[in-house]
Amino acid sequence: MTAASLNARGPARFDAVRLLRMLLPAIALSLMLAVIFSQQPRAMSYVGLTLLLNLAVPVILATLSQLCIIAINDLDLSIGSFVGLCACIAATLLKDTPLLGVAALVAAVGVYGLVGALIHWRALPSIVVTLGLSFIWMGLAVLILPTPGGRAPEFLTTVMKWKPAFVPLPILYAVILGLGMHLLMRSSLGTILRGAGGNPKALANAGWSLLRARVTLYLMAGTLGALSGLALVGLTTSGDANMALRYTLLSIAGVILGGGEFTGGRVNPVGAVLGAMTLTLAGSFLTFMHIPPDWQIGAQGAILIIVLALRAVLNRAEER
Amino acid sequence: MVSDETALLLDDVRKSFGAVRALAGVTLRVGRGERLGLVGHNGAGKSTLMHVLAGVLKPDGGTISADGGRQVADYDTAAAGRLGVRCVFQELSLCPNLTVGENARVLHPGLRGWGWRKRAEGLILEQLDAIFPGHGIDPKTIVADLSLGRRQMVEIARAFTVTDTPIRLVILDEPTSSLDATAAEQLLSYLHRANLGGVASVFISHILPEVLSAAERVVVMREGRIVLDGRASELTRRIIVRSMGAADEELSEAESSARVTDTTADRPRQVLATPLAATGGMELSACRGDIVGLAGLAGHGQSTMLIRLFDAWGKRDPATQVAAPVALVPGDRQSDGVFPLWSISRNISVRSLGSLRRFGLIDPGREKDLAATWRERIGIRTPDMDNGILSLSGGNQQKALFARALASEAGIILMDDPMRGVDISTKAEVYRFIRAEAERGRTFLWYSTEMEELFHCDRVYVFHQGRIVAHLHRGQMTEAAILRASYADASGEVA
Amino acid sequence: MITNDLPSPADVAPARRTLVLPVWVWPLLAAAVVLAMTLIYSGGRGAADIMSAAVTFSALFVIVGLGQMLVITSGPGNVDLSIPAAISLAGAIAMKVMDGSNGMIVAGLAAALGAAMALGVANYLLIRLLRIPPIIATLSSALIVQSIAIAYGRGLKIKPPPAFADFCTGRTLGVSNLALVAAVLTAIVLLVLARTVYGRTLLALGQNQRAARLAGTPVSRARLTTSVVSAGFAGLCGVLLAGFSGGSSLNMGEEYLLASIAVTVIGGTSVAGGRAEPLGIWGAALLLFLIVTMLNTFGLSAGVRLIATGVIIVTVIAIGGGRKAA
Amino acid sequence: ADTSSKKIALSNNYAGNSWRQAMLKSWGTVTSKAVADKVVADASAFTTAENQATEQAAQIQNLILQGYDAIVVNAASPTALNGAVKEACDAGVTVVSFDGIVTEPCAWRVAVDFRKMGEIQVDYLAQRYPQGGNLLEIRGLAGVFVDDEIHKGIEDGVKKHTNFKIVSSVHGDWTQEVAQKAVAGVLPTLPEIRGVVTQGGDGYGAAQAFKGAGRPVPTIIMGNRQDELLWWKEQKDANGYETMSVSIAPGVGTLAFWVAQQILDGKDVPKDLIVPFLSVEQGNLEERLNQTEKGGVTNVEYSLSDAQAVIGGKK
Ligand SMILES: Nc1ncnc2c1ncn2[C@@H]1O[C@H](COP(=O)(O)OP(=O)(O)OP(=O)(O)O)[C@@H](O)[C@H]1O
Ligand SMILES: Nc1ncnc2c1ncn2[C@@H]1O[C@H](COP(=O)(O)OP(=O)(O)OP(=O)(O)O)[C@@H](O)[C@H]1O
Ligand SMILES: [Mg+2]
Ligand SMILES: [Mg+2]
Repeated sequence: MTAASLNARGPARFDAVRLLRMLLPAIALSLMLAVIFSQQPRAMSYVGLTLLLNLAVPVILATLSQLCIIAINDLDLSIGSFVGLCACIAATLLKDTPLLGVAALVAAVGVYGLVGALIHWRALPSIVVTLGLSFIWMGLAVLILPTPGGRAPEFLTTVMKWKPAFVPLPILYAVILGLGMHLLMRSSLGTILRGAGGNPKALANAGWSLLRARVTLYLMAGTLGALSGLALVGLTTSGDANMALRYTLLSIAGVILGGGEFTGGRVNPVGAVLGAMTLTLAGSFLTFMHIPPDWQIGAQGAILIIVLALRAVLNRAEER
Repeated sequence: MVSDETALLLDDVRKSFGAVRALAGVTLRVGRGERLGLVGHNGAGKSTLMHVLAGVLKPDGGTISADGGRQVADYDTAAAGRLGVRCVFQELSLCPNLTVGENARVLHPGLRGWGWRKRAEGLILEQLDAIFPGHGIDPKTIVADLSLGRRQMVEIARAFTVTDTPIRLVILDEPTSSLDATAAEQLLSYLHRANLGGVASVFISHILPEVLSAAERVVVMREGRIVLDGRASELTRRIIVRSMGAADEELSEAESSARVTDTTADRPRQVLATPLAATGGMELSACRGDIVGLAGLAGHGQSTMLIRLFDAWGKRDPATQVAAPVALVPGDRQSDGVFPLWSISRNISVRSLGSLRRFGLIDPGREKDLAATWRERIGIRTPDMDNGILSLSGGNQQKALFARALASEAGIILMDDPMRGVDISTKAEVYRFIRAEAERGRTFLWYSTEMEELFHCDRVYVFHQGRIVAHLHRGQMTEAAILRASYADASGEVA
Repeated sequence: MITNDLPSPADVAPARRTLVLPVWVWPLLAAAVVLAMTLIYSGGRGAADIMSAAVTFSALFVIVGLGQMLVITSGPGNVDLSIPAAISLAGAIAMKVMDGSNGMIVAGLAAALGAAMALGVANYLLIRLLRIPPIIATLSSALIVQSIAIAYGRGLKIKPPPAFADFCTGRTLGVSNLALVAAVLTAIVLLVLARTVYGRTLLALGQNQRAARLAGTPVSRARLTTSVVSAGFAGLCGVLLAGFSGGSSLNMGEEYLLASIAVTVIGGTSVAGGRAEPLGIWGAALLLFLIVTMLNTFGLSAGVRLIATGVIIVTVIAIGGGRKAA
Repeated sequence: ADTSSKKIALSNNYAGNSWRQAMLKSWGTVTSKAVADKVVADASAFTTAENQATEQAAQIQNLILQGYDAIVVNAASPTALNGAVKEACDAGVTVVSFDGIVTEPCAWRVAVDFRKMGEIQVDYLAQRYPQGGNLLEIRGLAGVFVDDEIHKGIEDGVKKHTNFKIVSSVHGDWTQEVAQKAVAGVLPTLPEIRGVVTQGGDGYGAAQAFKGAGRPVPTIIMGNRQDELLWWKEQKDANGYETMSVSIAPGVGTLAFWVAQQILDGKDVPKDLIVPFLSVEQGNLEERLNQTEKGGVTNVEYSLSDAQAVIGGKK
């Protein structure tokens, strides 16, 4: 049959392009590391890799949080200030009155779930709701911690400063998070959640509740966001309301870079982890490249454009 | 193997979408292990009936009962699932971002815990092997990567997978539309075997020989009602087509209203589309004043052809030559036509904005006049053209879309099954209108799924699987000829 | 067809007689409420002065908001995050080219607007050619423009030419000139939306891009125009702001990033696209200014102020945005 | 010890205002001369793309890897960089913070007494107006350390001089346009204002707001910008307007550079150094104004001997 033979050839070509696209973050990451290592050989060590990458851990968590939201075709513009709020809670309440701190974190995550429900019930545009929400998180953070300070609870610093044998800590965490999220998204529950983004109608036809799927994903996002705040405080040892505003953009870019798409439930946790690490490293990369101070800011924009444009080119190749 | 036991009983089920009555009181019994065939024209209500049966749609009236008359209250997807009713929907309902195995999981809440993936993949693979031996599908593939035909196989196989609840009834809504002949054959023979195991099936298809061989009993639907119900062995293709087609007297009326002269030769050519390299088939051409019908079953490339022509205006494309401005009358109002936030008048003027300008600005006076003129000419029933477009009934919305295209300067009007939801008297008005406009030199390309509409055309091209397989002139245009060409199947029966 | 599809009486029922207030009235009403609360607290002092300050400062938000509104109207997911960069760059270019001399005002204005509109074209190309999602495309281009602004202006605050400064801070018939400029622009945008091919195309495009294409409207051209106009309005705001506040500074655009989106959406423009409310922007800009004034008057802390802002945005959306689903 | 082979880096979190631009410029002038004179081998400046502690922490960690011997930091947050700073110290890198200082004990601090900066504004007003009066306070960016410190200083001052009262306090986000807008908004509801206390840089905007509202311009404490000083000068010439200006010289970065160089040189330098803030009085206004670049900020660049004096004075 001609149709069958056509099909047989089709997927093979698609796979090559798809593989390239999937590997794009890994390739970008290795390229940057290669340049950094050639500029500064001593970065190629246990300590070097730890220093280069440990601030990627909270970014990875924030990116995975964003991934949960994007999986159901929404967008979260509040994750940055939410991470900041959780960091402030950790550096104050959690340190001084652990019970109250835990309660506050749980409540914050709960609000995320409620927002998911609100968005579903009223069919609201998630972008604007989370934009408003970002002001609220920010305000709460400033109320809790009017001026930077507080102290990270000991256990958080221990967790983030731990020096495991052989594998640098950030790489260990990246692997754990990437694999963990990958397995979760591949689990029987994760399959349903991704399906809700892929074809909501089919899922509803099969008798699943879309409301529950959305709320679950928002709760997962909130939990990961809170973890990101805790990790951040563990690294910086103290809190600051303005600390993580940039994570909003970073997390979106990380998911997209990692092979995710804004619609269709297409997300790739491992890719997102690599994407988050690539973006964190992009800043460092520029420090190593000795770009003139005036252009250091612009170069970040240029890197974003180049990587995303490359992805678009590969996407288009795949469409053909 | 028809048993007297009832698997499911629909009693006087009614369903309307706004002004469209999709089901006008249908009573249907499916026996345990029975193979039922369901046929009818596009829009006859087959899918709607099956949606009700699958619990996806709540009927406006009527009851559903199972197991010897026990009525099921609150019949929904969950209830259907508990009863063991499965459905292969007409529009694919797999999640394209999931793998084949994962899609099986979506159907089975019980598939979880350790090793669920292996079980799900085993389950679907087993069914695929049982129904389509030699299918060559890896259950780890992502569905989006599969060809349409293979996706269809997966969806069919998925409907037959069993975990906890035994299957009572499987609904197959045009399952063979994207299967090749071999796979279709395999499916039919599997249905025979399944029904021996006590599973009932409802098989919907436009390919009549298929239905006749697949089903023990055939039900024909027309305009939301069952018009024929009989044993397959006692029915012929001719009887079925007759019962679902337009009545003979309507046909003759249409024919008499049509122009008899056919002077294509001396008029300038407006449209020429040669087949694209991959597809083959005949070329399509139309001259000034032509009304050319595009026939064939739904989704066989007619709309794609219209879009191709639409995009070609003003571009140099040797395969698709268009000599005059084009305007399109979409049939799918919701997704292709109506601007829901706008008034009727704005919805009409949007195609003619350029000519409504005075000193560079759209002149509200002229816009009002335009709207008033067309309200008059095409008879849009509204107290005020400044009312929102959604305040109109479906048929009148469609008239507004006609007005949009006809009011423009376009010399070629493309019509993409434009009569959906339009009532019979309006249709008559519009037919007359199209005829008059054609006489004034406009060219119409008219895709229609309704047989009687095609008889208002001068010529008809019949589409099958993206290609033009027949070109029928007025003299050759009979319902039988068109149907034969549309149903051209693997046997290579081409007019 | 056997089914009778004649329109039922309900379908052709006359327009509802109940009085429906235009969407843009609501933010204005909310602004009035906030003003009233401020005045109650201050014992009625300074009503006229607050209003006059509010109108002057809102004008700048209106100008930027009009551009953002056009972008948002072009459909879901469209938003311009490069507005702050355009403001800073245009302000810097204008002040440097004018260099305090009255004779160079026109040249400075032209250079600044030209640069901003070039940014608009660049954004369009990033989004359409490279298919980068608008959010990320405009943010990336903003980073690059920020670098350009730094390298170009060095953060020096050059004074505007006296005539230009006088114009920006001055009043005509008791109304500030900035407000008059914004009012004229609002009128033009209203006219363009209602009575030009571009305006109609934009509104159609926002409601249903596919239908707009099939209705034969020039979709791509409208997208390009929108991108350029948004950047151009931001540039104009930058120049006026520099003239108003005695020179440009690198960070003067920062507050317009979220504010431009907020005034547009609170003003009633639909995030789903296709519905623009230029007049609503006035109400929303006044509302935001008066909220700050109210909270400052009440002496509330920054945290509470942020929370109030967030709650207002979520409330307005939850009430107004869900209408379509209902 | 010889520092000619040593490398010093500037880690900067923000470049988006005139103060930071002046700081970077001073750094460039002073350090390029130092490199040319072979005092140090390298003195590059690095600015993060976003004004974010997380980015700056990553930047500091990279600078450690690049083998800088000392890192001079203007920090995005006094505390959020502590983790990275500690890593630097552990790696044997000297960290000197200035302006935006860090609280990590292993680092040096070239600090301005922001609290004092707030307090002396009220002191000055109290000396001008013994009868007291109403004050309007213009604050900076919420949640940032400097803003809180200066605010506390002003509160201290008001506690000391009880006949002064802060009738309103607005956030100007250290952006003149925002400050002007906020002041213009509250002004109509306020009683007569005797003085405006600021955090530097918002004086001109406040004056514009008063002028716009048609109210008499009170005594506005000025900051460091040329336009503020120029406006003051014009008012002084026209009607004898009197006020003062307090600010930090952006050149304080160069002082921090020399401090770092001295530490690398093996000098014994105390961890906390205080630099005087820059104040302009009625008397030296013209002189200061002449030294200030048009559109820039008043500045002082420091030399090695200045640094030695500051270090010595502390011992
Ligand atoms: N969701 C809906 N909203 C409005 N009208 C609908 C909807 N679904 C179906 N209809 C209308 O109901 C009628 C019956 O549609 P149905 O899909 O049942 O036809 P069908 O017999 O399955 O046709 P086909 O052979 O084309 O699949 C049609 O006129 C159709 O336009
Ligand atoms: N946006 C900001 N983020 C962090 N620190 C800032 C910011 N703006 C100002 N600062 C800090 O405030 C102090 C002095 O700022 P000041 O307000 O005097 O600057 P300026 O000269 O007024 O600059 P501009 O008017 O351009 O904002 C310095 O410590 C500076 O680092
Ligand atoms: Mg159907
Ligand atoms: Mg300032």
